[in-house]
Amino acid sequence: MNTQRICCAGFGGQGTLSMGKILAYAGMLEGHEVSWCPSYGPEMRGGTANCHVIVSDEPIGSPVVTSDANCVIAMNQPSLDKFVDILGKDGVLIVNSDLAALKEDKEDIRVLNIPANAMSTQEFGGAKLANIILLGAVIQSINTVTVESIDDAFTHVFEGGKAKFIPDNKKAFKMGYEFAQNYK
Amino acid sequence: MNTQRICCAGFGGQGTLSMGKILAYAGMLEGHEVSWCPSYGPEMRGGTANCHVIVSDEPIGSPVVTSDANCVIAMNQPSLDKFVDILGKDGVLIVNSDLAALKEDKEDIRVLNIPANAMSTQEFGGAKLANIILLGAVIQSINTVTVESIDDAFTHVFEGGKAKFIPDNKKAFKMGYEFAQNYK
Amino acid sequence: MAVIFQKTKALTDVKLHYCPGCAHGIVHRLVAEALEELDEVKNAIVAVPVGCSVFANKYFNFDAIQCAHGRAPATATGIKRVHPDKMVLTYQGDGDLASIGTAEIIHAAARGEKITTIFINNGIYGMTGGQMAPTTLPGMKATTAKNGRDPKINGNPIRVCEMLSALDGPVYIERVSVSTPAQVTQAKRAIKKALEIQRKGLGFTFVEVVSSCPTNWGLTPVKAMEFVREKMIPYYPLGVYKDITAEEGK
Amino acid sequence: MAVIFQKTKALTDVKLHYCPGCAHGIVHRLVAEALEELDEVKNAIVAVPVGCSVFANKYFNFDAIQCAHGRAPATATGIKRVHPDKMVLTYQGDGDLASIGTAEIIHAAARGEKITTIFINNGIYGMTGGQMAPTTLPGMKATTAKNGRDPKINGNPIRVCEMLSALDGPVYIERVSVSTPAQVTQAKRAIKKALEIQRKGLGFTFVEVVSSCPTNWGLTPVKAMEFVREKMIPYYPLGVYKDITAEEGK
Amino acid sequence: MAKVLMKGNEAVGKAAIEAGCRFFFGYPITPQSEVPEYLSSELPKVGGVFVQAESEVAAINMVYGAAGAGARVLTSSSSPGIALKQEGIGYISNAGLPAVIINMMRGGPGLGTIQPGQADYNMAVKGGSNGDYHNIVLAPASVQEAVDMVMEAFDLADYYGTPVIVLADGLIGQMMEPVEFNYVCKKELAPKTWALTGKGDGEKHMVENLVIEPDECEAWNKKHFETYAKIEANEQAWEEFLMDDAEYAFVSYGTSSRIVRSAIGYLREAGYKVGMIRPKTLWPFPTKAFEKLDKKIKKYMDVEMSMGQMVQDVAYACNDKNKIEFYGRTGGVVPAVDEIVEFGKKVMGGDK
Amino acid sequence: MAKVLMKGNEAVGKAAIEAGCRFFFGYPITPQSEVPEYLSSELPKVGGVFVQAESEVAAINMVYGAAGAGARVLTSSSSPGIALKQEGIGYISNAGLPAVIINMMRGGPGLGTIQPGQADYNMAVKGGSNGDYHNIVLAPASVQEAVDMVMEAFDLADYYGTPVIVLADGLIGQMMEPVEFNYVCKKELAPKTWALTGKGDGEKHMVENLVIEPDECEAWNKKHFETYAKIEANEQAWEEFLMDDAEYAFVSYGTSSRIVRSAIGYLREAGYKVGMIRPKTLWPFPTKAFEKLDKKIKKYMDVEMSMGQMVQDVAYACNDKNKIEFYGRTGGVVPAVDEIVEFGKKVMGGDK
Amino acid sequence: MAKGRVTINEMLCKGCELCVSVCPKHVLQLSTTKINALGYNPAEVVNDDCIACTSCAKMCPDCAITVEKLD
Amino acid sequence: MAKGRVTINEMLCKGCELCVSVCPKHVLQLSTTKINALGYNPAEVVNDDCIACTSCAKMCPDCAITVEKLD
Ligand SMILES: Cc1ncc(C[n+]2csc(CCOP(=O)(O)OP(=O)(O)O)c2C)c(N)n1
Ligand SMILES: Cc1ncc(C[n+]2csc(CCOP(=O)(O)OP(=O)(O)O)c2C)c(N)n1
Ligand code: SF4
Ligand code: SF4
Ligand code: SF4
Ligand code: SF4
Repeated sequence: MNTQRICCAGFGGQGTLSMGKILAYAGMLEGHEVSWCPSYGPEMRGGTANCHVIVSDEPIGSPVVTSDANCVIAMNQPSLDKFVDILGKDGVLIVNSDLAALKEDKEDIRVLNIPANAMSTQEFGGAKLANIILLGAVIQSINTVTVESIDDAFTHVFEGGKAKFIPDNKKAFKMGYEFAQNYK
Repeated sequence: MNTQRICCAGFGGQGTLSMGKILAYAGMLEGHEVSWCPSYGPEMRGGTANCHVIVSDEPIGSPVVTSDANCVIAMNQPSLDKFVDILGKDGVLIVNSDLAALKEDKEDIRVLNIPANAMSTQEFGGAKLANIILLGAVIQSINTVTVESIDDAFTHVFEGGKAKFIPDNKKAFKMGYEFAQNYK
Repeated sequence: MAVIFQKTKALTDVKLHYCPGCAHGIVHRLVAEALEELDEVKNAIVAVPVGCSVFANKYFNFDAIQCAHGRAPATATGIKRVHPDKMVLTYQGDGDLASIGTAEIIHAAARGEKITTIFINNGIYGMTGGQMAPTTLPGMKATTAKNGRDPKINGNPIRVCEMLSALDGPVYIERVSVSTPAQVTQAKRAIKKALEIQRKGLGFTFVEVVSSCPTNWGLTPVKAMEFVREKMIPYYPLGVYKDITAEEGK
Repeated sequence: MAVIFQKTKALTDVKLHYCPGCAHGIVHRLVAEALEELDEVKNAIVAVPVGCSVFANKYFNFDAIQCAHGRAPATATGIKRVHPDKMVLTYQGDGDLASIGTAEIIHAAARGEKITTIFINNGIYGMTGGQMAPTTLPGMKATTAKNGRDPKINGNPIRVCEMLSALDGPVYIERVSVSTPAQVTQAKRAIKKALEIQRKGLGFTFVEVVSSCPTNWGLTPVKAMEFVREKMIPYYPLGVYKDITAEEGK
Repeated sequence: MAKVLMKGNEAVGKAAIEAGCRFFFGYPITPQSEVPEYLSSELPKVGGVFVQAESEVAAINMVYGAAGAGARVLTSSSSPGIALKQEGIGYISNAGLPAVIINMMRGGPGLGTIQPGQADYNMAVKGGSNGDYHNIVLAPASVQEAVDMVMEAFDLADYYGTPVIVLADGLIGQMMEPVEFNYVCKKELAPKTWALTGKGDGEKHMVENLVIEPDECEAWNKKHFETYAKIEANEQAWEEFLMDDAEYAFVSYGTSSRIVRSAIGYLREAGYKVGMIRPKTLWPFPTKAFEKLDKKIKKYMDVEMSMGQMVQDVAYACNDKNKIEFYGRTGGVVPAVDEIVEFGKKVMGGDK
Repeated sequence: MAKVLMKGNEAVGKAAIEAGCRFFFGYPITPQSEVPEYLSSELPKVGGVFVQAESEVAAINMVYGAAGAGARVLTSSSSPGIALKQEGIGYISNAGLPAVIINMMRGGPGLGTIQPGQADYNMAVKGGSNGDYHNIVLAPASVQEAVDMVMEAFDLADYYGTPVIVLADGLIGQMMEPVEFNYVCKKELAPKTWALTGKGDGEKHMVENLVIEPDECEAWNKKHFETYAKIEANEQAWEEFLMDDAEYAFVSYGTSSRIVRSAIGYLREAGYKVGMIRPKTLWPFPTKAFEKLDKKIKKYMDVEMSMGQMVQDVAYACNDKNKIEFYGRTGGVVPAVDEIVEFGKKVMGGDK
Repeated sequence: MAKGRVTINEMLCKGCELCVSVCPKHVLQLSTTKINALGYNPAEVVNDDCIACTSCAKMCPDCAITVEKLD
Repeated sequence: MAKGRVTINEMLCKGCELCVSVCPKHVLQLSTTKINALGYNPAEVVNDDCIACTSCAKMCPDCAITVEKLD
């Protein structure tokens, strides 16, 4: 596997950080080197939140992705505007199309528009699993970790009392994965 | 004038610091370079007190006299023991012989034993001017400042309400000066 | 038709960065209004703390300095000594004032420094994410007291007005709250009175505002105000703790 | 024939460096005697301050640490947390405790730290040569208040027992003095009681000793003790300010 | 133990517990607040004690007490909080007590910003307190290394009787990486017979800080400097990255070294013979790494998240300031890989 | 004005008043307590204000306020007290405010001793606070120079908008020498339109310290570094003593330079071609003095009352650490002239 | 009883509901449809029973409310 | 009334006179002739009226006093 550089970005509360965390966890479970690097600010102020995940088979240099990203997940417009340019050649832009849209076409990248908020709301009665839906699309679109590893990651991240969240998460993940599979 | 290095030492309360201060003041009034450098400790604890005075016509290097002293005034035994060795060739040791005595003869130095405590007590009803008596002897014995400059210094140091102390100080000074003049 | 309530000019147009329903916004307004009504906006200098209100300097439409954490009373002292004729305030949170800044507030008070301190007691460290404050109530949860504050383990809360009242320097100490419109009115009255006393040069004045931090309390703003009324105020009783102008009146 | 008074073994043979008639010596002895009588010398660890008593570690015949100026309560907290079964004391002057160390004493008290603080209030900075302390009386001269402390200029003195009594953490607070043999007896009783409470693990205990500094007061030791009785004690009234053991008894 | 994915701040907390530390005294500050938060719940579980101190000043003086009492003790903070601890650090150093201090640096000076920085190098390495002293300063570049270094820090502190500073930054504190806890102490540690424990039936113990006689105070200082000389001889640590054939060397530590590592990847691809010396100990500074290379290296390219605080140490190590080119970002800015690549190319020119 | 014989501590107090300083905030500590004592009675006489702060921390934050309010303001302390002021110094530096800080150094570390020392060089010159910043550091070697430098310090502070540290020691504070007060400001000082004075009818004033956006924070830092570059270009100051024909040069500052001066007297008598470079500014360090000499000097003999804290700066200035020999006493010990003579002879050998 | 009018500056409103909770006449409610640029559902006026008591405005932390008295 | 004996350790005494000032029987006085190694005039016993009340010892800051009760 080549080094995979992924950036998840959105509003605070949209679950961008935990989406990245599951990905990183899955990478670790597969034995790769991983890093998960969040933005942080004066806490409790809302605003944007993003994290950078790197999965690699070599020791990871910069944990911050400022260029050559393989995948950017933009959960809202400001995030899309801010991060689209860090995509490298053949990078994949995954857009929560309910809240964002790429304004100008860009060469050399692939764009997946996914109405994740709507999909989540329809299926789960709220937008809270939009992040996992998008994660499904990520895993389908780039060469990082296997679906099984993500499943494993769920069981690690949702421990104890949180185990009850696993089925919905798996479902959301699958929705996203399949949406990407059938994309266009 | 050659550089004069003088060390005044005794118990706290014996007036060693002010003796040195008057000397330094006189030196300044004559236009020399002077420095006055006291020992200091955790305050208010009694113990020993000493100061180093340098009078020179060149900018003064070390204000601390650790060797080549021209004159050491020892107002008690511990001070004598501690400082006698810093005297240079032909240096003068001025001893408050009521409280100290040189135990072993030393070459190349001149010793003046002055019963300053007794002289002060006899004349002023207490030992408090022993320091000025010894200062008189210093001025007589080494080539630093003139008697007139010391008189001037008195008027500067004892300002305002303290002017009343001047006559006794002058008297004590003279006693010491004359004692040294007639020494041996 | 007359406008009977609108945003005071003593606040700038910069949007407040506080969380929805945070009482900081209310108190900012009251301080600003009080100064405006006293026509002292032009003479006011506020020392803002480190805490959620660290950017208060951007919101208050008068001179301001961002102080080191806890040291606003010292910094305000420096300012007041240089400009004894200006209105000098500190605006401080409970971590700032009652923890790291304990010595500074006590000594500014004891010196009788002619400044006014507005003390926002929200029982938590807001800015850094909900750690225990000296004023966190017993049983109240914090990120450094996850099972709720246990005085046996985490020590006892400090009642600042009561403590400062043991000193001779302060001339006016009142504890107010802003959990109801009536309390807001009383809070403003207290702040205004403190500033008037400062203007007269009588001494140190102190207004504690029992406040809320919905975010770190994990409550909606409305529930948070209920918590203020039901839990905070019983522990931190409102009222005047010291008032030499009243004593003089006697 | 029986020896009914002699130097306690809980003091070393090192000569005290204090000025003639300095009350530090008396209080040292009382602390040592109290520990000896409680058979706790072997378990005692004292945190000594920066101030004239900075060398108390040499005089006390038990474990000791020289603390940073004002921070003895924090350092003692560190020690007590490591050795909860030992007797941990701080011994502090008024500059140390009531000025630079204000935050540390208040928070150790509020935490209910199970230590005993002996607070020597001599109304002056002894070691550094007579500067004003937070407890310097109005009118009393100091090298930084040469015309005598004027509360308008130099701020108001702080009454520490009263201030600490506003907190929930302390379980025993008493102010004593050592200006007469009877007071000395009472002072020892208070110190012993504080230590006993600590041994029982009940909480923070505090004994203020209204004390003397003949040197920096410019008085003979005997006159200084008179000053303690005539000026200091009226301003700093002796007595028990807090005692939960008494309250429990009720 | 299997690897776990942990946030740096929590990982260093766990590392301390694994290293036998049972006492933490600290005060919240971004970006390290998860250290006290984590330890506030984890320490009690293992019989340890967490105290949220009233301030950083109180915290470091609690550390002084606990260290004097013979415990393994930790405090942690970030830049301005560490500035407040300086007096206390001096006391601990003077008393020759072991303690571990973590600084998750942010941009400065003053309140500065809360984003990652490396501008506390001077404060940590040169000494931000009064007097002659040194602290061992360890500079991790990953969460795993932070874990290992925290654990080692306790051993170094105990072995040499000196505070050890783990100098990381907000990025390392906030990021997650897989970690395992399997550091093993290689030093033989003497029992702490000097510790304040109550004298019991033995001699009393004293922790002193005022040495009023200058001669004695000097002797005390010199004793410490003998220890420092040993540390300088034995504890210099660094990583050499692609240095075998290197004609140019980056010098960088901690987070910035990770950016450099990525940049070197690109530069090597472009044919540049470039490597990196990455100091893992900042004090003692790994001069040995430079002595070894001596004339071989044409330029040292110092990259920091500061205005160049390490430059003098590099110059002293290679004894030629003209060999050093510096690139730095500060105020919370983490440099991008591209910038470093560009800087490298500019320095190395066509020189491949 | 006629010369007067004054204690250093009182003389610097008077110098501040002569320089127009009307505000002093400080806390007693030996060996500088005469500074606050003197100013407590003298400032009120000229309409000024003296406040004995509750601590050094409070004092420096009062200074921050008064400086922000546009006043000339002074604080003074000694080593451990200055360590406590580090956070505050960082704040003042960050805000770009003028202030003067006197450190009458004593031996360290920690509580140390109360006798004179020079071991706070790093804390003052390298920066004992967090972040990237510099303070101007002036090092007087006599009471007169202390007076002149304190007066100049206020001008430099106002001119560049930065704290200025006057780094003297207990000996200079405690000794008496004749002084006169006739320093004249050579700089044109802009009015402090930025100061907190109440906004009146104008724009409001702000003194800020938190710059949450890294880019802005970096820009803020870089602006300061532009100022620092100007200071480095314009303000390096040093004395050359018998350097014209010198083949060896002592490097020493402050009190230790006076011992060296005496020692040079003896060494010259003995035929050694030796002089001294005496830095008067420690930051900016007078590298120009060394650049000028370059190859001429066989050895630099660095003499300090520390374990060698200035050595790296000398090495950086002359760019050859092997040219430096160091002799130091510490912990409050003032070296004797004889020791320095002996050290000089050992270094210079028969090389006259 | 006085008659009044409340105006909400929707750009400033953070939807905290404090105004809603204190209005004695239930004049205000959070919008269930609108979302402002800050991402919040702003308060809106749902009836014209306002008595110009200014309670809502006193509680608003964001100075989003203007009250007029109609006379 | 009990009978007692006071002994002063002259090496420790700093001549502060506190003991003298509190003795109800005026047993103690500062020596007008002796000066000890510390430079002070130590206290000395001037009569044998001591009643073993230990007042002097309680006040002595330098632990210079031993009191015995004669029985
Ligand atoms: C010296 C220092 N220590 C710690 C911090 C981190 N810090 C920032 S705000 C804060 C506490 C804020 O709580 P509070 O004062 O209660 O105000 P609030 O945010 O609740 O309004 C802390 C600990 C800092 N900036 N500086
Ligand atoms: C940080 C610091 N500030 C100041 C000092 C200087 N200092 C030493 S003792 C002291 C005050 C002592 O007064 P107090 O606490 O009343 O004790 P006393 O000497 O009267 O017994 C001061 C200010 C210091 N050592 N460290
Ligand atoms: S964290 Fe709390 S105090 Fe801070 S802005 Fe939010 S609600 Fe207000
Ligand atoms: S200075 Fe005062 S407190 Fe200190 S030893 Fe002397 S009398 Fe006691
Ligand atoms: S109180 Fe203000 S911010 Fe809150 S909902 Fe009402 S108008 Fe909006
Ligand atoms: S009280 Fe003690 S020290 Fe004082 S005079 Fe009596 S015996 Fe001497």
